[in-house]
Amino acid sequence: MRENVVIRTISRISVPFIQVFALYVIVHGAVGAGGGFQGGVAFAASFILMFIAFGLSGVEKRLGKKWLMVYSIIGIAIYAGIGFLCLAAGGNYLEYGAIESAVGVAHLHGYLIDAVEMGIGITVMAVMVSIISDVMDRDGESP
Amino acid sequence: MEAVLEAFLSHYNYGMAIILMMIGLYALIAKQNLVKKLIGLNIFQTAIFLFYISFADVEGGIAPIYLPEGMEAIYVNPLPHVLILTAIVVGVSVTAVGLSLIVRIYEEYGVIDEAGLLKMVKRR
Amino acid sequence: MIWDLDFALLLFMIICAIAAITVRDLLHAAVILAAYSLIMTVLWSEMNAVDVAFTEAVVGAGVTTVLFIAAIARTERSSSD
Amino acid sequence: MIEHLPVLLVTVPIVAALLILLLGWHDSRFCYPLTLATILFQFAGGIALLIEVMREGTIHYYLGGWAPPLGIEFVIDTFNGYILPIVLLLALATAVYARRSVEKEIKPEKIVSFYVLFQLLVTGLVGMTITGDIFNLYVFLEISSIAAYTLIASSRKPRAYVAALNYLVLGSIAGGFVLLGIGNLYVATGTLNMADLARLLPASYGLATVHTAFLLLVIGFSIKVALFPLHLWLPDAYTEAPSAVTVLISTVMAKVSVYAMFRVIFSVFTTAYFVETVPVTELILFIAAVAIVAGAVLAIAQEDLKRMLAYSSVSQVGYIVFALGVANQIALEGGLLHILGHAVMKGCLFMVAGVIIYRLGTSSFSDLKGVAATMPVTCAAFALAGASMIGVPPTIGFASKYYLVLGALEAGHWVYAAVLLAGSLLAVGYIWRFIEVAYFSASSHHEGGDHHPAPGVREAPLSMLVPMVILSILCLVLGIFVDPLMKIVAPAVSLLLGGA
Repeated sequence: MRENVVIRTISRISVPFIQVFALYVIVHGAVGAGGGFQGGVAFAASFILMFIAFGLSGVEKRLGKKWLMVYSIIGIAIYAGIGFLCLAAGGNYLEYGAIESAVGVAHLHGYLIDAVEMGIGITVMAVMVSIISDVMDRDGESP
Repeated sequence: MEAVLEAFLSHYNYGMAIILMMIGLYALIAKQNLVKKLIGLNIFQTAIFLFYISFADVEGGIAPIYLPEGMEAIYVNPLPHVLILTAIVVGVSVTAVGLSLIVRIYEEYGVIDEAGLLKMVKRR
Repeated sequence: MIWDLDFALLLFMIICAIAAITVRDLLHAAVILAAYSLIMTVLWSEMNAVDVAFTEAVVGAGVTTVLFIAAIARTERSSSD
Repeated sequence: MIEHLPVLLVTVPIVAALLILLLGWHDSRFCYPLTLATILFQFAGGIALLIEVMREGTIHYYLGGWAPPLGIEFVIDTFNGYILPIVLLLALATAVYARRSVEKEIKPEKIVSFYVLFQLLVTGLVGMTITGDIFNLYVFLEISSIAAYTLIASSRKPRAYVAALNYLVLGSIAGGFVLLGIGNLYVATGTLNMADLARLLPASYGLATVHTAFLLLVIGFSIKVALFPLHLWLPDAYTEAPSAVTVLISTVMAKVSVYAMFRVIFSVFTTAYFVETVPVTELILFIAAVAIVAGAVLAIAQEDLKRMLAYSSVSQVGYIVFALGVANQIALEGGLLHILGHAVMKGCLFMVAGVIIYRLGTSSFSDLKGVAATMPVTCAAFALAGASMIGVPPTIGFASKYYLVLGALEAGHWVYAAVLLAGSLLAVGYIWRFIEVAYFSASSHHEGGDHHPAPGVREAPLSMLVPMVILSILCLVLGIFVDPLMKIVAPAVSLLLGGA
């Protein structure tokens, strides 16, 4: 891809904003529009912007393709782990109230929902980025 | 006349959704180009989503967002929204799988339209 | 819900859908599909489905378009029909 | 822990799939034992649930502790309690069988993702079987379908990509129809829980919305089960997929789709609706009869073993749907037996085809002459499962067809009973083709054809042989001990006919 100063500068500026916004969407999901999935995709979109601006290989070197898989596994582990914690606390799967009453902390379920959303977000981000880089990947040449 | 207008105003969403569905299905079945087929698939799916969102909508309702204490409002039905979120995820995964299959087919046969593909498959 | 706006958006969507499946250049088709998704987003936020509109904006107009463009870049751009 | 078993059956495999991904990266040898262990766990869980259901009655599990109208519910009753062990038994057999076949038919770098997707496919199907929420059914249907498309495309043969894309297009149309049908049901009743739907629907049986929903759901599932005029994706997909995948999708996936169709038609709409309100049974019977005959005739016309078996699946699906059309106790017992019987025997037959491809590299009839001399056990397994496919008396195939014919006669469908028998005769036609080629044709090895099965052609490896032989023996054993089996099938049928 040709060097393009405008695209690179603009994306260098806007990527952090997109990422902060994505985090806001994930964390704010329980009370407003958004949630783990949307935030995760928005986060992935920031990487897609980087793919387009800086080419696939440069970004992948920094991100690490293996790490993407690890991220997705961590995300699912958070989600399933909280689910299993609920089982251990004597409730049904993902019954947050069970943990809340077992630990004895009020309003814990809000944080648990946030944690689950975070897990979903991480997984979605990693999976989306790896799908995109898979489809784009063509012997180092980017579209 | 009034009644006709009334019926039209309360149902045009569904009519449009059905038209979009038909456009999508037509592309899915009649178009030769494989990428066009997937575009048709996308249109077909979004039309179904439109159908769901249309019946979730309530006259004078507001978006299902948590309001501060003490405020009252009629919410639109949030359940179809949640269902459609899931369906959108499914849709994008199907699109991704389909496109990567098309890329593989192109690498293997060098064509992405159905007639040419049929010829190439027969020849091998 | 403002019904004339609604109606106009739906008409635009149908025009976009027909255009997306008729243009010969696939890259154009992909971009028209992105426009279709964006109109869909406006329509849905106007129908009070903000969550779905959000997702459609990110997924339909963003990720799907990138996927299509990436796939078209690796295959052919022109289509016979 | 038994009360949490339903959710564990779905979540543990997903975690295991990720574990396979992680460990498989480190060393791909971990994949196989992990997959096997997980499916073994699921199988044990399925059996435990069946025993529990037979003893205690229907099990309900509320996800997240939310009661049905709000939350998603897993329900295990006698019907899916019966389907679940079948699904997992075949998945287990396929998992054992897959190892060697995968090494040969899939690129080495894709083996890890093969096992992950295999696990996801089985999990999706298990989810489809045990869920009590109709939208959840759709989600699991799509999960398993996406896994299936990718699995079909994982073959080394480039034609598999085309087959997978065809399947993807038709499968997505089917998925869209199902989604639309579910939307219509929701409009009519305001609930997605199957039991609630069955309770609330009778009030609105006259509405056009409900008829539309019924039609859309039936068409959607008909594409998924490959009922005759909608079977176009099936032959290519089954033929081009790697052998292990063919075994899995032809047995398990097809059966779960049939299960979903039965579940929606009987448990959501109830017999009263589709027999009296919208009398479609005649139409279904006619389509099923056409499917039985046309599938078998097309199967006879094929030149390739795997493709022939694929068309035979079209024919056999006709038998199961036929039971739906008759809709009386005896015929449905036959239909449910045929779900089990066809899964077992078609699994065995496709395993034979896979073994032959493993050893000879082809499954075209012209290359298989005299194959019985070098692979006696394989061909014997084929003969036994083939006999069951035809319906020779002590086998499971006989039992199911016997009940089907009895049911058709009881309902007064003389012509259709004759069609069932004709289907059996046609089955003789296609099964016999392979037997003739394998046993009674002189070996072509010396005639200088372009294919030379080197002296290396010998009996299949043990890990492929064992599941195959076990399945073929099961055809016989299940047929002999059909009476204890009926103790499970009969309550399932009464449950279906009794509504929710």
